[in-house]
Amino acid sequence: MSFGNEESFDVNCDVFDDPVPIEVLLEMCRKGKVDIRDIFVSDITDQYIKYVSELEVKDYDNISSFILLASTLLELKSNSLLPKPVEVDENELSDQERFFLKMEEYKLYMEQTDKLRNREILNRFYREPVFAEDEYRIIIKNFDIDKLITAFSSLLEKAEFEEKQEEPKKIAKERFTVAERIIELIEAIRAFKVVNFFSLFEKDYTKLEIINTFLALLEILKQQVAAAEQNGFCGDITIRYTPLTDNFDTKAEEDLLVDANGYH
Amino acid sequence: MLTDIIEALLFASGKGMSSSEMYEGLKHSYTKLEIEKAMRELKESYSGGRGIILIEFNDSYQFQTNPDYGGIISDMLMKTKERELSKTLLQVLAIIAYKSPITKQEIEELRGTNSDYVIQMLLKFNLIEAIGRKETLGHPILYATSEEFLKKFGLTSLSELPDYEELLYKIKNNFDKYFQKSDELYRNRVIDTEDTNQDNDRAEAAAADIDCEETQEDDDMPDFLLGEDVIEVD
Amino acid sequence: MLTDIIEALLFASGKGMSSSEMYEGLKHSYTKLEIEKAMRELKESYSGGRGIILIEFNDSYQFQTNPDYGGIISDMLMKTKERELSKTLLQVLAIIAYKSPITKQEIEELRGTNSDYVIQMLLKFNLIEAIGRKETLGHPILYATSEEFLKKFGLTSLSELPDYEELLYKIKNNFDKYFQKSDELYRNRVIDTEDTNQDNDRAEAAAADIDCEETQEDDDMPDFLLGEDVIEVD
Repeated sequence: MSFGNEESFDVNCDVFDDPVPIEVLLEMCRKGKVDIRDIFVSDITDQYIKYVSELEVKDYDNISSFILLASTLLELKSNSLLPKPVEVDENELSDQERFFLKMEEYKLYMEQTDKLRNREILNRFYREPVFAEDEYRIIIKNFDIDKLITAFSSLLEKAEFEEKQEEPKKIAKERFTVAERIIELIEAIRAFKVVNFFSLFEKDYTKLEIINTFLALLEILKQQVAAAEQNGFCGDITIRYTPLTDNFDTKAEEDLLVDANGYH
Repeated sequence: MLTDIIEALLFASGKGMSSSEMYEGLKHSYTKLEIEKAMRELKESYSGGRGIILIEFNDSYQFQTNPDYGGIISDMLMKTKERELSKTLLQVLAIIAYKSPITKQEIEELRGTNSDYVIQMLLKFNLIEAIGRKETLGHPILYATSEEFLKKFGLTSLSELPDYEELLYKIKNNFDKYFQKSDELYRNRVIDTEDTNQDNDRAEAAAADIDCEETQEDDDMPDFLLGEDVIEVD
Repeated sequence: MLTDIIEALLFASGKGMSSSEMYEGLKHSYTKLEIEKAMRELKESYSGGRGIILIEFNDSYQFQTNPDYGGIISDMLMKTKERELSKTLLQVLAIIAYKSPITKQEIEELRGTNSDYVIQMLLKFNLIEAIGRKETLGHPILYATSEEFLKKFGLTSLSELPDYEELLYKIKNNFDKYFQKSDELYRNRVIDTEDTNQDNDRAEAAAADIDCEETQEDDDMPDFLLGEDVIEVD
């Protein structure tokens, strides 16, 4: 199930839910039935200054915004009492006009807020998408016949080389990487359902192979493809397939395809 | 049947699916007209008092539980019920909805107070998103409401907002005048979407950007807001 | 309506919900009988060819997409990643292209390593297919490249593969010596196509067969990792 939001709204937002200065001022106008444009011929400025002076100082930043508005109010009011300057640029709004416009605009948004509140839908539920974000299909592109031939030739050469070797030599190189081992192990576990750790080695095993196999086993356990239990101290480890949690496919595909990087 | 296929698709998708996405995937077998007809039929049948309803927003469709049963569902399936948005969040959301695209600084100028916290909360709730940067000094981030916003308020598009046309007219013809710095009207703004990473989690990217932006803007800010840190959300 | 409430609950729940859970949550308003009746009605209406179906298992109910539309759904909704064929896949593909029809065991002997996964991948990508069974002990599946392979590599037939004759000559001379166990030349093989199910999805059939085959071969193999010790191709 998914909530309407990834984040539920059950967060304490009220901490910062105190009204901002302009809201306090608009509320005073509403209560006093004073039109915004009549604000300076009313006692709203005095009311507001009284309000600010009695504010409990919780938060200096907040207080300073109240004080800023108070000083703006005082300045505009004192200007409005003075005779108006004769010359005002046609295109320039007066500070007072600018203030009124802003108040009127904010008032409008406050009204819309109430209308939005009526439309707010709580407790919507959606379904999780069937495909998770990390699931994907692999599309093979860039089919190149030359690469196919090169890959094949390298195999041929290797085979010819093998042919020339009179006696098979012991190959010191590790016979499989951890990544290959993971894929082999998964195949084995899927096929046999239960596999014993000791049975994963042939007679001529090397230390490195045990390490690689063990690392592969750890990765498989991490991927939850299988579960493992040890039969007593130093005993064999039984690896049991856990089909319900096995989601290795896409990752393994990726691993297998990643080795394309070394090939050009 | 096409309606069955679309029903299955919308159900599996979980997210909203636009009719153009639908068309793109089905065009080999069906015409646009057929798809549109099937959508209408489906919307018709998932409506009314049913438990599952098909909602439409921004020309996208999504299945949702009927809000009428929201209470009983959260009682049975959730630990908590969803609470209403706080007044402050709703207030700023209203400003963004009607004035978008809008920068944080413009919101702050209007509100007369620092709005980092509110914007972060709205981003976190997925109700707004960063849609680009304003082509002006400092390239501040422009915010707009998201699809989640439309869904939460049951709107098919922003134009369904209460008094939308009227308000837009007023904003353009009256209120934008006091904004000396707003060189262009909001709706006609040049938005530079290039360096906003649209693929990554927008909210996070934007939230991270807020920090950078703030550092840049510090010089222009009034003293009392200088060095203001982002408020911790607990 | 009770069916609407249950519809909403099952949709929101996502997972299965048992009728007793349902009863527990709704018992203040509805009787067990009413709930069971509503469940039956709901199950009835979500059945048949619809996109969403209501399945019942272990006395639990769950909505799920109709599997009939599984293909189109994953095509449209699952993200895709583009990849080039890896060296490993290319090599095995080349072996199959030049030496087909060929069994898994022969491929493994050539490569010196278990090739189940690679073959499954090539089947999955539709680049190879099972074309029959070899008339030999255990009747192992014979693989060959598919039409898709020719199309993807831009070939009209296998004989267009570069230096085909020359490569084939080399293969005969080198590999057949190397391949002591292979009793016949590849091109002259008798193919028994009878018991390969050509109608079903070949890839899946073959993939499933791999498992069976492995189990069959198990007796002959001292260890499931047999064939591991020849050479490493890299």
